[in-house]
Amino acid sequence: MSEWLLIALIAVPTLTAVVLWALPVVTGDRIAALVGTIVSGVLLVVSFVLWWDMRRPHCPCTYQLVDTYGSPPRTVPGKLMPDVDINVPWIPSLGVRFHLAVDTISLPLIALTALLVLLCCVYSLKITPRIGRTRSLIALLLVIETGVIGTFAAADLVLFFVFFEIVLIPMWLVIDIWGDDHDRAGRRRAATTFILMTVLGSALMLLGFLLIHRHAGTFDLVFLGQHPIKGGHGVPLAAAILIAVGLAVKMPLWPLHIWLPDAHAKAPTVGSVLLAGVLLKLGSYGMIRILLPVLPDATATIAPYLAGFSVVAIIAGSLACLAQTDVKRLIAYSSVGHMGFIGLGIATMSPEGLNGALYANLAHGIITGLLFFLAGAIKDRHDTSDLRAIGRALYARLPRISGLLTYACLASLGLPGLAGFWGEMLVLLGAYHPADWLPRATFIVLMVIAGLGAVLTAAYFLRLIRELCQGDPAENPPAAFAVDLSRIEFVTFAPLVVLTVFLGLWPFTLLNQWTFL
Amino acid sequence: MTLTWTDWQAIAVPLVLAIGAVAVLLVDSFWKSASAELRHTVVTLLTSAVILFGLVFVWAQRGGFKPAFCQPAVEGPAECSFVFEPLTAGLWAVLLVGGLGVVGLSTYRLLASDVPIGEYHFLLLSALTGATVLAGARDLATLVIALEVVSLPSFAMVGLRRDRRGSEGAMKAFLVSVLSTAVMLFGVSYLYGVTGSLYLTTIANRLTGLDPDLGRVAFAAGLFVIVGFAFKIAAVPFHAWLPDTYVGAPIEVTTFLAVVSKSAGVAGLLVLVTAGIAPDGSHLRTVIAILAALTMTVGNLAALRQVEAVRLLAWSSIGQVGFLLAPLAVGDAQAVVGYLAAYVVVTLGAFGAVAVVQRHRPGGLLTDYRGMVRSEPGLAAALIFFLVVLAGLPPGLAGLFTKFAAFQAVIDAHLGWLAIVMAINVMIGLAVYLRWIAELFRLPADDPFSVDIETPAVAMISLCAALTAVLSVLPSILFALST
Amino acid sequence: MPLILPLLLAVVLFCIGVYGVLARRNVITLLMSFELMLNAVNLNLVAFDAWRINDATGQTLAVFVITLAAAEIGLGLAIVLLLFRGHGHVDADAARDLAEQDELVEQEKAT
Amino acid sequence: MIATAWRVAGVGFSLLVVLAAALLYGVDPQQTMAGGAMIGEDFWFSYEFRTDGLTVLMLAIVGVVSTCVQVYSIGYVRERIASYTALVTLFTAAMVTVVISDNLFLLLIGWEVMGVCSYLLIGHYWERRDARAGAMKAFLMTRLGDVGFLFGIFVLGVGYHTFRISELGSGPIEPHTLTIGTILLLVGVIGKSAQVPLQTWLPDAMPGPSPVSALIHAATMVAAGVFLIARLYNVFVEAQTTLTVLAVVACVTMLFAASCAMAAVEVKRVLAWSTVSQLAIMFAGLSLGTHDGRRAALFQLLTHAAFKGLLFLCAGVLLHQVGSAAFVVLRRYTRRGASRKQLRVTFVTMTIGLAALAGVPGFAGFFSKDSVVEAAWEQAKDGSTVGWIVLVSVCVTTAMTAFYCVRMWLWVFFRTPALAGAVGAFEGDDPMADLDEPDANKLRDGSWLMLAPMVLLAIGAIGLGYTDGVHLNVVIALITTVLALLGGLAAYSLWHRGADPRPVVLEREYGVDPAYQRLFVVPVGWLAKLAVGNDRDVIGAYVRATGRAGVLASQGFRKLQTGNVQTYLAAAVVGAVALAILAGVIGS
Repeated sequence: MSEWLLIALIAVPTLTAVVLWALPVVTGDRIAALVGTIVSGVLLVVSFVLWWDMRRPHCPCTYQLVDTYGSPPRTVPGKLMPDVDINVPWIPSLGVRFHLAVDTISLPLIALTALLVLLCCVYSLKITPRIGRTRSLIALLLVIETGVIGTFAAADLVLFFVFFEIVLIPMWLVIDIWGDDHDRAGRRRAATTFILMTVLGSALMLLGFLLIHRHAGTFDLVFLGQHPIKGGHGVPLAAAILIAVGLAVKMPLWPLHIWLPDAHAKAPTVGSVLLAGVLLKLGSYGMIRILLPVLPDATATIAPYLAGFSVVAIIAGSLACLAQTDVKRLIAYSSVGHMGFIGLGIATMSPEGLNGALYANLAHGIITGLLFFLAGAIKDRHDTSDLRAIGRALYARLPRISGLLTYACLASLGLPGLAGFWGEMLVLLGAYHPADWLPRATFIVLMVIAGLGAVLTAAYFLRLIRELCQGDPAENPPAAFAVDLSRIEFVTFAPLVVLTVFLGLWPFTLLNQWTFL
Repeated sequence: MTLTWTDWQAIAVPLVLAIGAVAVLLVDSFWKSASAELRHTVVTLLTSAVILFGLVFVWAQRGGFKPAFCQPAVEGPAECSFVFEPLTAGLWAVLLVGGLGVVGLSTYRLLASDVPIGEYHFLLLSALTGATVLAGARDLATLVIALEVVSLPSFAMVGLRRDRRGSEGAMKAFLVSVLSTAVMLFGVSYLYGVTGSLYLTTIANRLTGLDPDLGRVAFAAGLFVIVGFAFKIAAVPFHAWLPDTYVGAPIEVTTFLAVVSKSAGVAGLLVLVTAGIAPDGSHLRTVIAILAALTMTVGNLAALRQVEAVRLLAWSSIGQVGFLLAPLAVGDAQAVVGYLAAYVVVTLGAFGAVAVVQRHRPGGLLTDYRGMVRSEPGLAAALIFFLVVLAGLPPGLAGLFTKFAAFQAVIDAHLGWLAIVMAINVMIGLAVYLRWIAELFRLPADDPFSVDIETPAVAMISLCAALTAVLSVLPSILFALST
Repeated sequence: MPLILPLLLAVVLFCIGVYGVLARRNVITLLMSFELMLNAVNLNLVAFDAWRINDATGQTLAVFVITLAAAEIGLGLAIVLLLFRGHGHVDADAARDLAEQDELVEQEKAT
Repeated sequence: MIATAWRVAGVGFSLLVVLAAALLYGVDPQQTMAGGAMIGEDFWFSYEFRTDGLTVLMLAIVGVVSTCVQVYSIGYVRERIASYTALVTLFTAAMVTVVISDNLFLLLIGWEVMGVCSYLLIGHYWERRDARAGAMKAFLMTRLGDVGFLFGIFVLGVGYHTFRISELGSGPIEPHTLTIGTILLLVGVIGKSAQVPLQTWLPDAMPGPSPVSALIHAATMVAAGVFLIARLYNVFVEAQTTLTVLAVVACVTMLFAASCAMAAVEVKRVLAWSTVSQLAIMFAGLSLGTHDGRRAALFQLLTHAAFKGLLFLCAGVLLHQVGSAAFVVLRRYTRRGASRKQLRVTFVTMTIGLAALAGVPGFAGFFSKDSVVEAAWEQAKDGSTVGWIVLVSVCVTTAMTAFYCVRMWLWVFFRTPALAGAVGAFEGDDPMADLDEPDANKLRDGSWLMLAPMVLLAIGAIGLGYTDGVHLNVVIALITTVLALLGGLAAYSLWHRGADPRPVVLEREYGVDPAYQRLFVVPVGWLAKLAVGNDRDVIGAYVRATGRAGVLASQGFRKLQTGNVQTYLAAAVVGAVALAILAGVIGS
């Protein structure tokens, strides 16, 4: 039963996309959006059913843990402990298997993906990019959903790679076709930079996978998790570096983040939401799922550098935000900072840091999704996302939207009581208390710098609120067409707002999923 | 004197192909009473039947081992000039599928483009004969002769339209090829001089025990032979003839060059490498690896700014050859054949689509494809699929996995630097195809391409697309070809 | 006769051939240069065959090469004829219709 | 409609807090918890709550002040009522969370939510530039402190293997871990309570609505710092170094803030600085490390809540009626005691508040301040340096406090005989002052909704002094009274002469703010430009250069494709030779 649900999660979106494309052009964009909404809604339900199923006591996680290790080491981070398991040979001569498995690390992310795609489809019911062609947009979103969910569910390195790559071309098309319609060359460049950098990264990652295969003779994540590759130098180190670089492009970590601001800024609203909310998570998820459990020793070797780059990302991203004049670019750069926190959490290799990274993953997906929705709403109303062109005093012109924007900004800067806090807090705690084999002094220094980065994060969000929401309404009279929060926007934003509060006030539901870390 | 023996089944396919070639020529020459259309149909059917026979034979005999023209050796096992073995079967399958595809492609444009039908099919079958012999050849003389049997008909085909562009293309291909033959033969002569034999196995055996001075000579000789093949498959820096010839030839012939001729060259080189001219650890493999790196980089880079569809495909095929050479450099026949198979199917499809467009838009510019997703969704979808496979990204899993196999071969052989170069080239290659795909998606188009596509073309392109889709879902077929 | 003399001669012949291919413009001359190169190969083969006395493999291949050369020249002359019909000359370096067309790039940039 | 609902909810919630405090009074301490997750093998996260005497005291303060503020706001706030009331309620709720939490992270949630509420409320008038800037500054500086606070939680939590407040302080811990942890917590406290060196945000937060200032200064935000140290007193007592640091910070702050208050020319700014100074007195009490010190500090917290809340509400009335709280404006209304007569209740309650602040005997502030001095004297008697420092500082501060209280009282409500109607001490800012006499008849005391809370708090400002039982040390009382008298007399004599000497250094508040601006804000701006430039001109340049190189290479290869077959052949021959040489090099 669960197996079929998992297969459905991956296959249904693409099949729906094919059906949508097969429909005649005259079918209408509304119907396409409706179909997308229904399908992704069903998928959301399915993912929750799977998740619910897993929380039952029959989960074999604990005994398996004790089984393989007499006395477990302090961390067995990210190791795949499959609950639902589909495992059939695919390309025997290359050692590739079609192996899907999910556990409590991947399922929340799958649910997040389904949620965000659902919201994007709902949003598209009423609000679509000016160029139209909504049918194809919805279809591409669904294909992206397949890729992302597949990546989260893959238990074979090659399968992971394949799903990882599936999202690229659809995303490229989304940016290239539906992107910023004032800047044709810019959106083309942004889309191409995005796809080329990611492809290069993933090709390098593939080299790392092949090195693992050469060393261990298998691509199977479950097996590799149980028999990690020892040794922190030589081939494992090379593999770890290659994989880390590949995933760091996706994540993105400084200095490989350069594609991100353009891609986010030029993408349409739904594209930005998915890009920031879901696609960036592929990188961090890969690190948790592959680097840590498969190459623990090699990861330990590179962890301080990973942490260092993450912290640079936090600081550089935040500083860059301070000087941005474009709302979407600013939010994009804020993602660099937040993903830096996640990278730092992973690099600590400690349960706290990993819990934090996982939590921050979800929180960032929700909050940044909301932020991009709001930025899109503002951009739609002003036909630009340039702060100077939009003007100030949005509190007076669009009180509800700007109020929500303030809320989302506060959530994003890690205000305790909202979702962003727990992840960052746990990451910093992890950095204070990293795994035993890591240089603690280094990590404490990094923790302090990251803490200052948190202040900078607050600074740029407050600056955004000050430059955009506040101000003298007399100097910025309301435009005639500016309608405050529409009903569809309310429906789309509400789940994210509610989840932000819920995750902020009650982190235990999620954290208890990851006690095995 | 020495005794030779032959398993005639081994050479059945080349023989039938040769007989078919003659038959086609005769039918076309002496059956003047029939209309051109009828003759075209008959000739096409005849050619297809011959090639299909070959395919059926390969299918029936896969996994068999049949030597031909063998003689007992002074030392070691018998020396054979020609062998049918799983590797041969795989290569033949690829070559014959390519040939069949070209025949199919020729059905819907040949008459209009002023190409003599009988000669065309005769030359095609002759070249296929040479190609199949090449894939089974196990001595240098057979190898050289077979290579010439592939090459010479190809040039004739390039010039078959007897126009200005065709003659220039033929001339360029011819001159380069002749030079390469001379260089290769020069190498062969030294290889013979050093080892005293033309049999690949014997040469391989004797090369191992050579004294260092002669070893250097043998190395230079091997280099010359490889350079000769490098001309044929247009590896950089021996590639410059290719774009000009591709553009100059009729598009069917271009397809033939890209599919059959190139595969034959790769097959020959593969035979050379795996049979022992360049054994594991030999510097000749390093040379091939360098060639691979150069070829893929230059090919992809040059394709980056092309504005004509055929020229872009020409340069990108150079890039693809670079990727083919990478597993070849480490002697991984399985990866090479798999890659070749996917490349052949997809190239056929891509050229098929281009042929449709070029028939109505002879300019052949990328801008002719603008907005095709709306005006010709089916054709556009197929073309995008082929291009994505060539780039090696999902949903083109056939391309992805063949590239993956190439990576795996290279990594397993500890050629890290080559793997990095390949990774970079995946990116450049993607950039190349994306430009084209972007044109297809670009809306609104002033004058979108929209025609009634001929039924044979639809059938042909759908077949290629379907085959590619199957290979994408079950890539293991690709890698089962040569085992 | 030591082996080195015919080998040297062959190398010289081959180099002359290469020079001819690179330096002469007339395609007919080019074909003749190729003949020189192939003959260098033949000389090599025969010399090596004489050096190794066991069988006649080299000579056999030499015969093949001669045949091959004939075939090539035949086809080559046909192509030269075609070239002449199309271009009105037989200069190898003057046939440049198929070079990269820069104006196309300009056109694309314009759109 | 929504606004009304929110108002009812707000007042109701505040009353609920008062009710809770009343119900909990005298009940035995209790603990409970909700939720929970184990992270790794070391840390248990959950929401733990506790109630004890301190909780009840704080709940009472918070409840009463917030009720007063909510009621007062009904009359005071006119626009954006819903968001305002909601935020004040949230603010109160956050403080309640801080007070009842038994878990450091839960406490941190309340702690930072207060920060963000104060940010939003200070920025309530977001049309005004100073409000925007002040709000941002308040949030950033407190957040900077909060990061330290978070790290302090880590250090202590990891040190004690628990994040539960009631379990902290039990169990072995290395002394330096304890010191580092408590000092980091202190950083958060300093930020929240606006002590030196993070003091500059509080005066700049004054553009916010006055009731909010009352709430922030009297019962919530800034008081949270004092509460926290009182709550973790058993931990802090173990760390002598931290207490010494706290003492130094407190003493420097009280003198610094009092001197700034002496030179401020705006009612709310004077009150803000006085808050900083009074908080420092509480910290000084806490830094003594004795039970008496803690008790004195909490006593001071209690009385301060009453009189400072009162004073801000009074200032609110002034602002409400006059439109400004600057001395120079208020002075225009002093002709024939207009402001005194028209704003009778305000005048009386404000006088009571100032008296309490200045430590006039009999008023609440007098008793609480004396208890701090007394506790310090107890320490100083035993030869404790900290005790002496605190003692002297508090005494000096007493005099300074009396000075600025009297100064403000006189300048705001009375016309100085020396300069009847002439250009006076504050008109340097405004040369047109006193030329146009404002119409003082329009002044009205606020509605009863505004006045009732003031009266209530005024009663508190008098009566709360006696709640602790009157146990006067006569000598100390005498000394502080004399000092206060001296300060007051000095202020009176200056006022009488119509002079208000304001040393430049004080008026500029020691130039701390511009210095911070130059030291931190400007460099961060540069760094931000650097980061953007780095992305654009370094990393981006590499990416662009890669693309450009690809295009150039492509064009180069196109150029090589001349169409001349002999070039191709030559290239091939050269290539073959190069390949042979390359292979030879690699081979050898």
